[in-house]
Amino acid sequence: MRAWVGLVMLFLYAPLIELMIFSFNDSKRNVVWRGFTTKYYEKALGNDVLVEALVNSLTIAALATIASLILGAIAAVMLWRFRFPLKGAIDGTISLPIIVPEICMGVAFLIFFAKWLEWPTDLIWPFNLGAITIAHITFCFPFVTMVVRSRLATFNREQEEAAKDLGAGEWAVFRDVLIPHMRPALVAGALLSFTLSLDDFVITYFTSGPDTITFPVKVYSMVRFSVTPEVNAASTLLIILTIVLTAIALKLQGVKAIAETH
Amino acid sequence: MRAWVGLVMLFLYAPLIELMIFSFNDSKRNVVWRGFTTKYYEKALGNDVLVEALVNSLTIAALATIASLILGAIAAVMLWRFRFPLKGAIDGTISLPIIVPEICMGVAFLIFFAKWLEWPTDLIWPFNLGAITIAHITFCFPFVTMVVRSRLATFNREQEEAAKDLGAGEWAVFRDVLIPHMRPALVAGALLSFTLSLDDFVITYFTSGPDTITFPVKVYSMVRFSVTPEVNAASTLLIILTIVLTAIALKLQGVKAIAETH
Amino acid sequence: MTDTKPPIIQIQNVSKRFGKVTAVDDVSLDIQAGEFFVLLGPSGCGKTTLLRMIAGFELPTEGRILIDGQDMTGIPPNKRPVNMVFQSYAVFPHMSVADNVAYGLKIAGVRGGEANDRVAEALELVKLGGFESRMPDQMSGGQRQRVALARSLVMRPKVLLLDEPLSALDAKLRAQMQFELSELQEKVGITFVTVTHDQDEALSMACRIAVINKGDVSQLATPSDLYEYPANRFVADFVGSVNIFEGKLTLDEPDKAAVDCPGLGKVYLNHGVTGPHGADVWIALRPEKIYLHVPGEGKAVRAAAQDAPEGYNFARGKIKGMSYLGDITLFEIELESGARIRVSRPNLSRHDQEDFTWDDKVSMHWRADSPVVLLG
Amino acid sequence: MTDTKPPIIQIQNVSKRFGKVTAVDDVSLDIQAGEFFVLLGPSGCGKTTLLRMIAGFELPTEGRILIDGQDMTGIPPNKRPVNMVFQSYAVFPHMSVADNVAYGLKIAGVRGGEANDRVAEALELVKLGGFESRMPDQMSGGQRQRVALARSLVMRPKVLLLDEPLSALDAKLRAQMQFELSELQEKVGITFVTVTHDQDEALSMACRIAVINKGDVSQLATPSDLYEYPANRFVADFVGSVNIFEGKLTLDEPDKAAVDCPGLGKVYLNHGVTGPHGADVWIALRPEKIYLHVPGEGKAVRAAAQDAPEGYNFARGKIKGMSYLGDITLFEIELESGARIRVSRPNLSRHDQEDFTWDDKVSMHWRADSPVVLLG
Repeated sequence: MRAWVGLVMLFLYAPLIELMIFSFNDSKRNVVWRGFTTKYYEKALGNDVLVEALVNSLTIAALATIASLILGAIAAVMLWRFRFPLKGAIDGTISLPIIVPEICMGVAFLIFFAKWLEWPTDLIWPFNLGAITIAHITFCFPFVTMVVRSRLATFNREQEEAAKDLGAGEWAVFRDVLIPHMRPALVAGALLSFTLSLDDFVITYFTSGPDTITFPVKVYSMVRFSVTPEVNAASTLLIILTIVLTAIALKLQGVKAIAETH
Repeated sequence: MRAWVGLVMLFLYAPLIELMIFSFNDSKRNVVWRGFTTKYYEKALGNDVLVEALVNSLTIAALATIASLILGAIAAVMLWRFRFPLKGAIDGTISLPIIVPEICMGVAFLIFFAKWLEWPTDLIWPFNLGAITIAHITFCFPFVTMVVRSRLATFNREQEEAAKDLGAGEWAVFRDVLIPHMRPALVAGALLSFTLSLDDFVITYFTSGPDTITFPVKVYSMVRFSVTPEVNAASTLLIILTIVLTAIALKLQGVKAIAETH
Repeated sequence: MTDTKPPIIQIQNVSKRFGKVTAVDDVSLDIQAGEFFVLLGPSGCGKTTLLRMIAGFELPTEGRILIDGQDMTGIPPNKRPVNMVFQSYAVFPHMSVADNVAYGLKIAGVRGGEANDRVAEALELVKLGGFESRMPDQMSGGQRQRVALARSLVMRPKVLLLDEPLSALDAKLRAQMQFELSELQEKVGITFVTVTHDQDEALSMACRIAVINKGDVSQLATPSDLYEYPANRFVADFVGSVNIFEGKLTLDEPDKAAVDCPGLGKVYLNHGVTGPHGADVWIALRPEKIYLHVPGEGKAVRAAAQDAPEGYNFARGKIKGMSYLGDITLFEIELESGARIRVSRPNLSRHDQEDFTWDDKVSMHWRADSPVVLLG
Repeated sequence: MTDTKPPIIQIQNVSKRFGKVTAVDDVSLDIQAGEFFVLLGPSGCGKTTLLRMIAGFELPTEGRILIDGQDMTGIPPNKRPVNMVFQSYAVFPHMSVADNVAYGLKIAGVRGGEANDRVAEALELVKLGGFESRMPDQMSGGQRQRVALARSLVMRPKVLLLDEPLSALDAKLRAQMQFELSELQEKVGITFVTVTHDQDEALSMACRIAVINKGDVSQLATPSDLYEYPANRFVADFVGSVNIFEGKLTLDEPDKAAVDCPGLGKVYLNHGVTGPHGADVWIALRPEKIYLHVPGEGKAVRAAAQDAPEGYNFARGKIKGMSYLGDITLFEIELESGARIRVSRPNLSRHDQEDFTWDDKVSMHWRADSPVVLLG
């Protein structure tokens, strides 16, 4: 039975393994192994459009991460700490962007930006990334909120009281006790947002203007044109980048915490 | 500050709210409200291709869910219970399909099915859904494994010993003690798989043949053609279906458990 | 504990309600400077709420609290001259021991040499010298508690509040810390106010104990007065082990009293009770104040007759349960009335515990100053 | 506990190693049919491993275990004529009380009227009649434990194994359950083997106790023998409170012995010790076997001289700590040698506890049959 399960898993992983291996294949076609080469990586990294797409992706991811972190952390602390009108409603709907199908999110943003706001598509860099960044914030910040909230749930309120008891005011409590407690969740939330933004295709595709491309969108258009080993190489780079970022998040917050977030 | 956060959130949710509201707008264009109607829902449900796509989506989701549930549960129990060679490696990589960017998964499957297996695209229904279903299993079963594992981590091994102590053999222990303990995780994992499969666009897009479409793919092609209120209606239907399924999962396993899975 | 100094803490008609639940009900208490004061009661009795109101974490619904003569109404926790040791210790996990202890000083603006000296002194006091750079997760529960103590003591508060300080420690460590806390309190001379549900802890550490029941002070007394002269059935039962029998007051003169208990027999006391004749009262009798005698009741009757009229302070029964605990043996005895009575007997010499066994018939007597008459 | 019947459990040279760690080290033990046997030891001493080997959840690395004369080697837990009550109770949360209790019968193929009767009988035994349809999450910890007991008792095992049965209960409930478990054992007549780290629990419930230390049996004896005649320092210290002083054996005849302890003074015993003359030994003296006398040492010397030569069994000191516990008072006394000794004194009458106070000079004596000489 174990062997059987092993075989099934191998089969499930086969496409990914094959994708990575054949990015090093010295052949234009993906089917037969012709020897090891890194030339398709050189080619990919020499592709100006691909590099521009990567820079765009990283820029969007960085901006979306910063905004998500701030918004998500504030939302988490407020939901944890305060009582206010509509709290129940906000609590229930804050994770909506995680649940809603991405195709629907994409359609919604397309209609919103193109039809409603008539958002200009001919802005100069980096302002042409605005619409995409806003869309990415929408689906990233609920993850930050979730990670930070689950961290806050483990906070011992007596620590806050101990700090006050020793003379600390509200701000000192926040700075000296609450922020240090939240730190691992903030780091994990940031890395999570960054990878989610970096990897997103559907929502980006619907919100990007005709001349604004990101790395996943570029890979998509390369595949539509022809499946070359260069696509394999670009995909492999993205996979490795994602895995490294996730591994760091895992290491920083422990396996359980990441399981709670993803 | 609360008001400010409220405004930001409203802005983030605006596209979704607008999408849903204007599916009831009695106007071909999405910009101005012309009165309430459900005619676009009637139109969407009368659209044979859209209905066929929905049937395809539900079929794929059902098949992928059953397979993921079996595979995922077996993997979870094995990883929890037994020691075997390469356990560490399998444990570390089993969640890879969750982490890998979907565009890369899509490319990998495209190369795998089209170039390597030369999977026939002209099979009759439901066999034409095979490639998509296999791809969906790949990204669904790790979620089932994760949910079931986190449930198993709360299992009190003394219950197993108590059953044995009372005369139960291995199979009786599994049936009478372990399965009842896993039940909520199995239900939640199944609902999660079903929604993930139902909502997937990227990977489906790359693995579907020219004549095989699913609901999200159909919505996508409708949007490419023209953004009509019919698209709004179809999207709203998909959102509601997803939210209902997620709400059931939440109710069955509690808020914390779902936070651990998503 | 002198009456010439004003009380360090005055609790005046304080009530606290959470919604419809009354946690503390019109309590008035004075705590003297320098005493080791204990709030004792079962869980949910309101004792922790009372402590938290002194610290300022809860606000009284009614009444007011004065610390060192100053009304604390409207003064937040960070401005009060008291410090608290929390039940979970609440040591800051991301700070070293020294940083934890220095935290209050840093907030107060005490820095440099003076801060270092005071931190070192506080750590010395709790026997944690040399642990300065240790992180809390490298310490045992007992050590973390010492950090919490040092962190509070370094502030030189007028009053130190302790919330169930020993409940998270194991039995051996708890006994040791009881001694150490008493010693520490004597050394620093700060008023300690401790909350506990453990009567042994309260009896062994306190100068005075307030027994709290359902938000109210049931009795306020020294440990020995509490044990020997409980004011009511709740205190008698909660503090120590006790046998309680219902009875009727048949005699009540200034120097003697008698109660007729259907369950136990006729009870004689060598002091008066201020109760109405014929009133329904309860007799409380501690297990260790009952003497067991081997069958043949002459001895028991004679012993009882030394300080009581014949026929009083004497009973017969049969041993139904025995619990040998080494230093003492507990007996559960069925009286002739069918009621059960618990008797404890010290095993002062090696063979004491062999004197009695299951199902033995025994007789008992007790001295005329042992029973307590309870009116409520 | 008769010697004519064969033992119900025979543990023969059993060792258990987990990797390099030896949890149980060559233990041999016989447990008699019908006795209440307790395995007592600190956490990690191997007592639970021993219990789990009897149940079959662990396999001995060496040696064998016989139950009712039958070798259990190779027999899995579900085929052994023993049942276990787990520390967490391990009640099945998705089954009603009746289904929990009926589970073993169902597996054994007992159904219908007989099963119902036996379930009802078992629930009656643990005082849970009427709780049949209750779900475990609607019950208190004490009630869940009763379900676990009933679930095992319904199987009518030859031996009932209990793993720390009372550790999850609060203090009052624990005391009550000690009585109830003893009563239950007597009623059903099944051999009980209980693991505990609580000496009071062991002393009060057991027929015999095996004290386990580091995987080995330190002493196997009845509760009173364990307390009065501990075999070594570990047992003396683990079971009850004790003062231990190092000394040299100066006299050892069949009917008397003497030990010179630098810390305590000269100790006289009215029985012989089988130790070499001049050997290094330890004297163990229980706190409750030391009598305190008010200053002026004549009384103490005279009391000691009743059964020991002059200059023996007598010491002077100063009260350094006091712990009033109501029925007894604990004293910590600094001897003239600088060593500390713990003395407990029952408060048999109301004013006993007023006799002594902090920093009083006191003298002490003890009887010649109180000290125990320990060779290891």
